[in-house]
Amino acid sequence: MSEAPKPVLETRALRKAFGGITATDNVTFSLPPGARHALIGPNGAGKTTFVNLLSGVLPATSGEIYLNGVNITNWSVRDRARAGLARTFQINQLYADLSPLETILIAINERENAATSWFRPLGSRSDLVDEAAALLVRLNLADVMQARVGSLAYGRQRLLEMAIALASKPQVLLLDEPAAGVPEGERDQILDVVAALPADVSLILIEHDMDLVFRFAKTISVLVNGALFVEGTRDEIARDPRVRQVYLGEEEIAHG
Amino acid sequence: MIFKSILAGAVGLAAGLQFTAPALSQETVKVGLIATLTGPQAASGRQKVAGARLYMQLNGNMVAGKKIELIVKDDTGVADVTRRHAQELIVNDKVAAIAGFSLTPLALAVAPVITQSKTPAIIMTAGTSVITERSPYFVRVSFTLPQQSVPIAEWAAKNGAKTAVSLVSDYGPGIDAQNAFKMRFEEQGGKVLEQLKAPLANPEFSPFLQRAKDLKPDALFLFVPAPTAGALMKQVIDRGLTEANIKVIGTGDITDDDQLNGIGDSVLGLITSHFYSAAHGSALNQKFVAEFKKANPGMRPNFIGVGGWDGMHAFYEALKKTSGDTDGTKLVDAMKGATWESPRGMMTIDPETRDVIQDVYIRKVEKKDGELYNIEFDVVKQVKDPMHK
Amino acid sequence: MLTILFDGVAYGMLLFVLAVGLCVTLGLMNFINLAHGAFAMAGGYLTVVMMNRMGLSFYWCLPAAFLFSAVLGVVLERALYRRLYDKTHLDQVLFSIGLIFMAMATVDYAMGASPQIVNLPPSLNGRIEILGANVGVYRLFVIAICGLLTIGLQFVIAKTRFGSRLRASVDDGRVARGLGIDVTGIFALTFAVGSGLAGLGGALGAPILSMDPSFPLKYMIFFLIVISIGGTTTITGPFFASILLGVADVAGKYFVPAIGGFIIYTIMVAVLIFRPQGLFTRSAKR
Amino acid sequence: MIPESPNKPAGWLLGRTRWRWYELAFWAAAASSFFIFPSKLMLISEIFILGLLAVSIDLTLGFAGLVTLGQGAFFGVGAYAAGLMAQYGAGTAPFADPLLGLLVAGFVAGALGFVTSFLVLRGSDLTRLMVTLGVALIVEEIVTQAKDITGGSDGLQGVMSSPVLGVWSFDLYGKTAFWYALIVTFVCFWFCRRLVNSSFGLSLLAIKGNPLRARAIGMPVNTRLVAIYTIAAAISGMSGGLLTQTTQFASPDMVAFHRSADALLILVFGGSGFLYGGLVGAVAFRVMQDFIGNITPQYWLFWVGLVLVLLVLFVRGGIIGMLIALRERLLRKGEGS
Repeated sequence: MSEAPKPVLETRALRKAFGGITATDNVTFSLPPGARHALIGPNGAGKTTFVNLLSGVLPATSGEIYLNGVNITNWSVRDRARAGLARTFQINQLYADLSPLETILIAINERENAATSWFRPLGSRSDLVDEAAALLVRLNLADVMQARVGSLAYGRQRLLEMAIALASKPQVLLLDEPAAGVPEGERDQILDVVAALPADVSLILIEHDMDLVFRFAKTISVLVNGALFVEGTRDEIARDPRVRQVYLGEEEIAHG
Repeated sequence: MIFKSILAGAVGLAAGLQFTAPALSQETVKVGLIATLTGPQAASGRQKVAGARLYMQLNGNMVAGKKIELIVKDDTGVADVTRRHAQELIVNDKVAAIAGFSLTPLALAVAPVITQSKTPAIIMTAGTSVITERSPYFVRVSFTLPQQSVPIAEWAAKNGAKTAVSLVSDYGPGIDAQNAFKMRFEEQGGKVLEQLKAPLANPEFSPFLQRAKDLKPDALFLFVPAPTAGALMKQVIDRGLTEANIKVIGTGDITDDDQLNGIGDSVLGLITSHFYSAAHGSALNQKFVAEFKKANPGMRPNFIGVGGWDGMHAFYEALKKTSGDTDGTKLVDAMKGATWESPRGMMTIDPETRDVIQDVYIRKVEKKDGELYNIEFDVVKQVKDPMHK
Repeated sequence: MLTILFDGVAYGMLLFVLAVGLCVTLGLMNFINLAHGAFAMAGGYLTVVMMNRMGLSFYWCLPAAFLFSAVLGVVLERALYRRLYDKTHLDQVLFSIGLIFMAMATVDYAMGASPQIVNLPPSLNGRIEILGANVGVYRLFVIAICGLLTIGLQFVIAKTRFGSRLRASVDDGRVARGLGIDVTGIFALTFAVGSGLAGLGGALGAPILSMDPSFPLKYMIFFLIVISIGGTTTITGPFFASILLGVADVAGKYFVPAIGGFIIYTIMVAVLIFRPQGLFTRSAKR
Repeated sequence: MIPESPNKPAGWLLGRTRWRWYELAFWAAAASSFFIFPSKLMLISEIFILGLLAVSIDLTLGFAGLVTLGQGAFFGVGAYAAGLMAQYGAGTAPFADPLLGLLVAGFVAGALGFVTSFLVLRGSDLTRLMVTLGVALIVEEIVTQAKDITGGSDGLQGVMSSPVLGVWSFDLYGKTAFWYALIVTFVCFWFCRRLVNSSFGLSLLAIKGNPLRARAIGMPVNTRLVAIYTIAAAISGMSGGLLTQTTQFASPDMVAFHRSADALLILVFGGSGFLYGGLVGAVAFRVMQDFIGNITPQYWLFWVGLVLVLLVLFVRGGIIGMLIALRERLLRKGEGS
């Protein structure tokens, strides 16, 4: 995949150390436009740290990050988000006291620079509200649009978490374990949403759930101990004996 | 739900108001006493209320056929509360006069109200000269700082002090005292080396005292509001200023009668000038002190207590003179020029300035009957405030 | 000059004893107890009562003040404070302001609003010459007591088993719990000792500072400054912060009396701007 | 509160910002207190002013989640700004105009708020509390020290504003003061209400709820906080200006710690995050003060302290929170039966 022209997102020798522990170790990685890429690895492999580095939640110790060829290593979370890099969180970061509609509006308002409007009441820009509502309909959240987020079932909160990221119309979307903790019955909804994401959005999926990974990803990277262990297409990774050993094997044991 | 809260609020407001709702009676003349009963100045408020109540207790509450009613309000030492109480007392309770005011800013805050409503305001404590100039309805029965400071400046100069340093609390009365002291001391040929000002809410005087000590003056002049005086005097002693041959003098505020015993024997011999001492020898004062102690166990009357007493006296006499007419202007006119014997000695309300003219005593702290007292040994008769033109 | 330095150190030491309990408990439970000054006031007023009403010696008052405030502290901690550990900082602030108000009114009711003055035994009065500086005996006594306490505290924290558990708990309460350390128990004990120290500080300060009901509010600001400059992870931080504050306050008022009152606040805000985690935290954290 | 047709989400959102009958009733009650309690006009004006100060704190605390212990600094700066305008402009018509004075008070306080807002962006709740407190203390020191301008500890005396709009002069009974304070408070409140009901207000809630998420959405969190802190400071300054103009003086205790503390208590008492909490709290607080103060003027602090302690221990969301909880319980009971 390194031969793909003009990657949207790129890292060069990215490193993050917490005291003596290296959580991300010299990761050089690139993501082509429209990618469906999965990042897998055993527990503690540094997947979430990597996402936090990409999204700017954590500052890198060394190395660089490029978005569309622009060095964004020292950009704030906010600037990266505005440049088209959106993410979801492994643990829901939602507003329990607001409704899904308002939650989505917050994101749309930011995107459209409508959030500084302080005089007109919320809802007076019906185009934005309609867009928010449409997005919620698309994600099967229409019926709870006006409910309290805190009262939603967990699976639906995960959907909302994704909806927020989508509302900013990102170029690159980092999905941090979208299905984590979702009960079996609600899982399909999430998979459907992931599968139906617009083709021009480049995706990085971090996931434990191998069903989801293999159903959705075209390319896969395996992180072990913070370093890039192996990269390849879905089939290559599935066949790779080393991966089976360090990762899938462990999974089987865990599942077995 | 907000409606409910409004209802609750309105009901509550009504409930709260019942307590202060005006109960008008033609036979009653009301006097509003605004004192500071909570906060750091609370001690002064209690003296004042005790003095005023004692006067009413001993002199009855009927004057010129009217029943006098005293309404006490706590202003917590905050000026806008003082002003609101004054306004409410005048507008709602229809008081004939207001009285009290423990600090200068509190008195100044009511100036526009009393001028507008033509209500006499009797100052029982606050001591900045300028107050009585701010409204023609202010009458003062307490004292002014210059009035107290000038005699001690003279006394110090006469008794061999060539140089002096002054240390005061940094607010109106303190600055007044400091300037009056400097003026008179330098008129008498002395030199004030430095005028130090400590913040009003200041617990630590030691750096200021150390500076005063290092300047090696012959005398150190002190003024702080009464409740702070105890702490200051402790530190003066502790700093060894007397051993360094610096004569510590001040206005009577620093040897406040109420606190003197608490400060302890180390202040023995300290010389101050003031208009009132609980040890004043007159028969009236002995009766006043005895009754005051009886009515308020654990308290000894001080100059604030006597201010409360005289404030009521001024009002009683004025009401007698007007034969019960409570018109504010008439009352103030009746007070102008009034002369009477107070526990402090003879006093007069200056008809021009409405400020107090009284004897100022030079006193020394001595032990009498196991208690500390300011014993008067010299007097300057009938001192006018030197700052009024 | 030396006298000023000396006075500043004495004042700072006193502040340290008054505030150290607050610093440690704040670091330990992340609980803002603005009412800490009320414990100091309790100790101060106990001294007043014991000396002026019962005629007992000042030396007896010091341990009594410590015990009294410590017991008061532990009772309040068990009864009230522990309910607030999981509440927001704002709740804690409001709660402790409420306690301050109650303490102020109670003392006012019981003891009157006038400042209470304590007279020292003759052995502590007067002044002596040390190293060319003319110093008050009582201030020397304050420095000696506070110095001993500081060394004692440092020893307990650095060398004893309790100390190491305390340090672990302050460092990371969750991990400490995980290691089986009884953080709650440690906290109760620390709270008691901290309150007791405040009481002792109140007793020591009574002859200098004079006690009145507004004491907890008047000194709250000083405590906050000590914390914000000294940090809450060690006791050396608050110690140096207190000394700095005492010396800066005294020297400032001595040399530039006109603006003396500003200095400490300015230091506090400057420190919070440039070192929001406190001036001495990093150096103290090794 | 009544959900409208769910397929019209914009209408639903708009509907929630509409004035409710109980809001109108609240303001009608406020206005009618003029006739119900004609003897308490000054006290009621003071309640409006205090309430407005508490509302301004609600903007930062209740909506943006910034704790502050130093709003008194802005209140006091506004008070002095208005006072100085009136005092130095006395006689020269435009400067002593109360409305101009109020605008200047708001502007000056807002400017101070803007400058100091950068201090509260960093750090934890604890450092914020201390920085805001520190700023207030410094302002208080400056006010006491700058005697030539502020009158020092004695304050500014005899601040006489011109008649409002050249027509209504401030009278002894406080009638003009009442209407003036009520109308200014209402206008400021209306402004705040629009503010919190706008997209901007929603973004503040997003920051309060979860700053990390807000940043990840692409929100300039710090800019928003600076903006709201500045606006709140300006409104505090206007409430301070109101107090100076209606009481005709300014004194250092308008900057003092107890102002900030009182205002914060009032807000928490009333319930923060509802905008009405500050106003309801101010009413309740003053009524309580009056009530207890009449029974025991010396020791009312004790009862205030006790109420605070109980409030923190047992009640969430202050008076308004309590009423909402009560309403929900009643509704649930209604459904159950």
